[in-house]
Amino acid sequence: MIKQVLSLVAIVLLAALIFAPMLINTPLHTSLTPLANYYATQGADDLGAPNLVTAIVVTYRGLDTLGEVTVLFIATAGIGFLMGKKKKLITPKRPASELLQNGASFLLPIIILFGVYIFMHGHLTPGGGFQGGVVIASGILFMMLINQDWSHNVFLFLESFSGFFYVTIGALGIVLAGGFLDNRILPLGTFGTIFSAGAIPLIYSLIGLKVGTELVGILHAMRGEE
Amino acid sequence: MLNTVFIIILGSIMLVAAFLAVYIKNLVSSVIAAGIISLLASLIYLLLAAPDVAMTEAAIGSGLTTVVFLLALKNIKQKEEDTDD
Amino acid sequence: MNLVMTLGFLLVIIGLWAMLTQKNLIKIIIGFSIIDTGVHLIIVSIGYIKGRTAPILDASVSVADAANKIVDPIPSALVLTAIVIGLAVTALMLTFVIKLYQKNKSLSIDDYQELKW
Amino acid sequence: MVSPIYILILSLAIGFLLSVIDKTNRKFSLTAFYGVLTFNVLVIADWFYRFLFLGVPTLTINTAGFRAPVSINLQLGVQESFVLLFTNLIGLFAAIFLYKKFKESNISSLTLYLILIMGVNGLVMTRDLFNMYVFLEILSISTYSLTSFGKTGKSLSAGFKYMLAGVTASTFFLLGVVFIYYFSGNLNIDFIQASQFTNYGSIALFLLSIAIFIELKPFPANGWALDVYEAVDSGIVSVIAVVNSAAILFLFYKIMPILPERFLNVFGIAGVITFLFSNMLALKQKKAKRLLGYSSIGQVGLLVASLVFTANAPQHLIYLIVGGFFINHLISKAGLFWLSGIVKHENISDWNVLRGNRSLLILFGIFLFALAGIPPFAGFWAKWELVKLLVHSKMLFALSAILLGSLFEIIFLFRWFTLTVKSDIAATIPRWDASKIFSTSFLGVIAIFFAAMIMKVYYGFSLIHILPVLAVLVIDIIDFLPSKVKGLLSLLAVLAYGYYIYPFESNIQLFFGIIFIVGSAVNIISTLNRTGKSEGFYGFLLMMIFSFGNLIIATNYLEFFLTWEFMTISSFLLILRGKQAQKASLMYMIFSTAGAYLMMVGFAFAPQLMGNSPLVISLANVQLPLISIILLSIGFMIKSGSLGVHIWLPEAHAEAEADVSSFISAILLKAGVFGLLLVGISYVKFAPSFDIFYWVGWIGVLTAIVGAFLASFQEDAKRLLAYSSMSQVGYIVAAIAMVSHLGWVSALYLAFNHMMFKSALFIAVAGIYYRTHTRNMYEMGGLIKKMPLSYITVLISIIAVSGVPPLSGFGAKWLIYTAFISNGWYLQAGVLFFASAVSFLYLYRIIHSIFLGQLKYEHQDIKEAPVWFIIPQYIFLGGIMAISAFPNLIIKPLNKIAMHYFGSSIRIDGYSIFSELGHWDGHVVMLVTMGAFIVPLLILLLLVGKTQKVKQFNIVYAAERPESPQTTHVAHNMYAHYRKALGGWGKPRIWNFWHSASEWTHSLADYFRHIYTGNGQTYVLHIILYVVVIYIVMGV
Repeated sequence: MIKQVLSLVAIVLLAALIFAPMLINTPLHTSLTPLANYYATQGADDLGAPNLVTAIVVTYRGLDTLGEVTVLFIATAGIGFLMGKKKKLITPKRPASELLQNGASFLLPIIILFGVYIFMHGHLTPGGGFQGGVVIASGILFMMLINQDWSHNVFLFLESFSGFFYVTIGALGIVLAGGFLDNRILPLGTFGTIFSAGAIPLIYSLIGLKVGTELVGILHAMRGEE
Repeated sequence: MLNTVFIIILGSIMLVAAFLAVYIKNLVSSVIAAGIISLLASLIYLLLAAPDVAMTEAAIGSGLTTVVFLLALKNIKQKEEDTDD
Repeated sequence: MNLVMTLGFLLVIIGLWAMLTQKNLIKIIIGFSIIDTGVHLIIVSIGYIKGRTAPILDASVSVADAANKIVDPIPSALVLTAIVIGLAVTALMLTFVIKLYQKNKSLSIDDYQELKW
Repeated sequence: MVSPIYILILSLAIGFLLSVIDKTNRKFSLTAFYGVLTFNVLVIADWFYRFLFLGVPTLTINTAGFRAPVSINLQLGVQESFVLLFTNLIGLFAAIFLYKKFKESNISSLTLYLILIMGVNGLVMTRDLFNMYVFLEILSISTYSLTSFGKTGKSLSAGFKYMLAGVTASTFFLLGVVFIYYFSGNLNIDFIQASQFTNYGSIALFLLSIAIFIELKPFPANGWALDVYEAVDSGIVSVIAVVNSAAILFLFYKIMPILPERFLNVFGIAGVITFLFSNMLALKQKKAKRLLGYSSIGQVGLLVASLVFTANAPQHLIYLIVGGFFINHLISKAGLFWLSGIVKHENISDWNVLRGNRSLLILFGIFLFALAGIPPFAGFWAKWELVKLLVHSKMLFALSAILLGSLFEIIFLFRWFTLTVKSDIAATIPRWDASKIFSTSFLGVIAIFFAAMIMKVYYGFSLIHILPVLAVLVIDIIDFLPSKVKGLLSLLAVLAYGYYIYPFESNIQLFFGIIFIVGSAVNIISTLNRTGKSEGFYGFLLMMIFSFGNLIIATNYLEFFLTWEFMTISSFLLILRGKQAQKASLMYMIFSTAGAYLMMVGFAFAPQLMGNSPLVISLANVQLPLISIILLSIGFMIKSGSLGVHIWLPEAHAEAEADVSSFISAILLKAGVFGLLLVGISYVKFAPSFDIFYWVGWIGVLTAIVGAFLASFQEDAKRLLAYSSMSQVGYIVAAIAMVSHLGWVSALYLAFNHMMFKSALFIAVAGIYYRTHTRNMYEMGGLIKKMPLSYITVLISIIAVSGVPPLSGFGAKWLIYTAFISNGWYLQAGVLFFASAVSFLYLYRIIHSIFLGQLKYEHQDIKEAPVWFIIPQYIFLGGIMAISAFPNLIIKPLNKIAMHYFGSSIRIDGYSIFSELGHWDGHVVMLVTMGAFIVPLLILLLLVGKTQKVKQFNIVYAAERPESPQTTHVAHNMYAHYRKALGGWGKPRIWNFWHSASEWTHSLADYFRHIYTGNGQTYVLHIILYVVVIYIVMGV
């Protein structure tokens, strides 16, 4: 009981003393900050990507994104580490219906294609590596639900190598362009077309692949023993 | 103006969902309620002209997170059954 | 007054309340995920500028007048990262709960006080 | 010259591939893993070298081909490379420590570990706030996952609590970052620093900084961290406590420039509070790893505080203080955690298994002493400079809290140490693991390397100041030799050392040189009786003796204090060698440390010394402020066992080994006297308006009388002599406090006299103990026939003590009464006179109970003490006789010494000494008294016939035996009636006082630590409340 009261006191104080003044004193901005203004005016010239969020995520703040992919990666590793070795999967008592199985094998390529589309167009339209990766992961999840198990090793290799190439392409930026994760190792191309914006589509695809396989890894590990 | 109305409506639903998520006894319902908060949040992101965030929140925040929760619950349920046996 | 930010802070408070008062480990994690959603709302609201469009340069937004037409892309970029990290943390916490449950068959946080003082 | 960005690139590339590599062979993945960790160290070491020695400017690495703030940039300068060098190095060695586990465990553990170290590198180098958040998450998530390395239920729940606290802090961090972006339009700290914040922007800064601060585990919002420290595998926990903490601390350092000053001050105070309370709470802790956890948290608090407090200090001081504490914490904490992984016992009392392995025991000592801030390790210098800095910036509250916290630290660390060294081995010895021992030893070497670097490079100490430590090292190398050889070598070394320092600049140095060096040299002879190897004995003995000598040649406060600490630690280790000395040595260490801290503050308040002459000379021209005089006097009086702070003295004297007690009593106590005299030297010219020495004089007088009374009630011969020393030194203190010519002559005379007769007495008792194996006097008796040589020593010595003519003590007493009376201290003189009378009681007792009366049955076949004990006794006896018969030998030089400060008040004419109150001619007194003695003795011998012998317990009881036969011995509880007469005054009030102070502190600690309920939710609540409280205190 005393804990409840203290919790209430703590939260009320936190809200009243810290959150409330912040809320009151941060009206909406009416113009871009100088930094955002730079991205808005120079971003297209610099990187050739119409989607500025993508430009920031993949290149300007590419180190963040690499870090974020790493976070997901170590979360996957950590979950795998915690859950420990899997016991042999027992064949399900009740196999999924034939209709569902067939439907799934029909749908899966479409889902994956859709995912690839999202991350390939990340520099042009909303969405990109993360979103596409999730779409792919959900496709695989679908397969898992109907107990059609894939060899996990495939994902493991995909995950490892997409990550490895991501870093390698980033390092190429140091050698061929201005710095780590610079997308201008490839020509910027025609603004607004799919093969433009230098290495952004390539990097975002690798990110998508990496995120997707990592998410599969998480789901796979958390499913635990059957 | 329309935005404001939308946000107020969505926000109210989200707050209700949040209370439900905290106080519903059934864990699965609670997880679903939390997922609804995220889903509605992604709508708000659309209104705030952040489609990238909206897609991500919908896919990861509401979609995958909910799945992960449900997987965990399933895992725990299974253990419960194992011990019952 | 910023409506979305208010909503975000309210969600943070509700989530925090859940984290502090709910005994069930899963509920505590749900509390965290509500906080997370709230924080994301706050971040996006910081980048919003009234009446502007998404930071994507296309037919309607030319490079020349982008600075006056788009919202701040930086918070959006940050939130993308934050959302993924949030998922990673949530999944890891849930894994801890699964393992804890395997060992002790309890979901109550009060049953995990063997280390103290 | 490899760009440090490749650390991140290579770690990630290999990290991503590791699970694939592992599919082929674990050997490959292990090679890649250790290869990357080594690569990190080499790259950073290369850069560190460039920055430090080649003056290469700070390196900025822009990512994505754009400059900050458009893109994220990394920075590597001398500070970053310093922190990274250590974190990577400890990371590598922790990995080596964990080699066996890594070999067998899931490949994910290698990946997680590699990425963790990568996260540390990124966190330290990045200049972008949000990027810091990302790296912080990388660091945290890999750490959370690794907490389950041991896979025990405990580590799981600890890991979960860790996560709860971690995500709470991250939330605040993230909020802080985005609001800082809102207010400044920037995420790069270099640009944020330039932009102006409105008042509300400071809330954003608050959120950011408090999040980092919570990650640094401030008291009391740190329960989660303690659980992690306790439950997680020792290899991993060393990384959490050391590597992670260092990175987050550096994060705090990075954001310091953007924080308002009032924030920093509050954080500084919060750091001090954390240090104080963590160390206090650790007092009640019995589990080794949790104890180390408390200590880690405290150290990090101290680091935060010193970062804040040194913000405006000169650069070299920041490096010395913060860098010193930093290195010290890293090395000693990692080392101790690794030892805990080697020992594998939870309870600190089971750590005595270390005694099965000498090198591990030495490592344990190194880490523990380093942590405790014992010289020569880095923490000592940092503490010394920090104290000076705090005194100069008048932060006395923080200073007292830090010193009190350090004292608590000393208590629990040394309790642990003494328990390990002394308690009986009960636990089994675990099997040692080579990779673990390799890593741990490496750290020990690093600790010593840094100690040497600081001493040589930073302070430029010459060899002579380091000699005490070198002695330990050298003797350690030749420790396989038999003890007699080492003893002779030591004797030669002491003589050579004495010869080396001999040309003194002043006579007073010569005088103390004789007491310290010649006295020690003679005392060493008694140690030649040792058989076997006496491992570790001579090293510390030499260390102590060299320290004595270095005290008198010290030319500045630091040299003096350093030497003082060497003396303390070496004497502590010598006392600890006694069989039952665990409690005694601990008490000695605690009191000595408290005294040392007071001295340290006293020196910090003292004005800078000019010139390069020894303290005894230069202090004469320095006006010490009153606070310095008070603190220094208390510090020195603790060492000399003055009343109120004397309780360590009897224990230490009694429990030390027989041949060590004489050193402690006869020589060590004189170090306190020497120190007090140093204060007195300044006092002569610059007596403060408040005459503090008047009260010091009273303390001396009271010490003399109380010591005498306490001595009379002892059953234990060594304890009796100990209290006698206390009483005698009381006289000396009182005499010094007079600050007059005659006072000082008598003080020095007494000091010299006491050195000789107390050495002789302790060595005599040592010889007796060697034969009888008991120190209880009622178990002896009649030894005069068996040990006549020892008897003569004791007889002559006690005559010398008592001040009965004809021996030297009489001269001393005569001088001191003369001094008191001419100084107008009549009442004090009266009390002292009474004390002299009381001292007869114990002196009579010692000769009567041991040598006279009936010989015990079990002592029928006893022999005289070994020759090694007899030789030094008779050298001292010779000295006593010489200065008794020819007092001028000593009075004249002493007169000259004192004249240097005062001008003379006595006249020496032939063998007579004239004062305004009369004169004394030791020569004549000697002749007359000898005659008066010898004549009755001859008569006695002629007249006395055969006496009848009766067996001691030949008493008939009414069919029953007394329950404890010793009560029938006349010497048992001899002065019970006096004790009764004293009434309430006979109770051990002072002992009770200290005892209850200790009890009270411990129960307070016990009370406070109950806030750590073990409930993860409560810990989160603590964090939220802490945030609110700090917010209110800061007045954001």
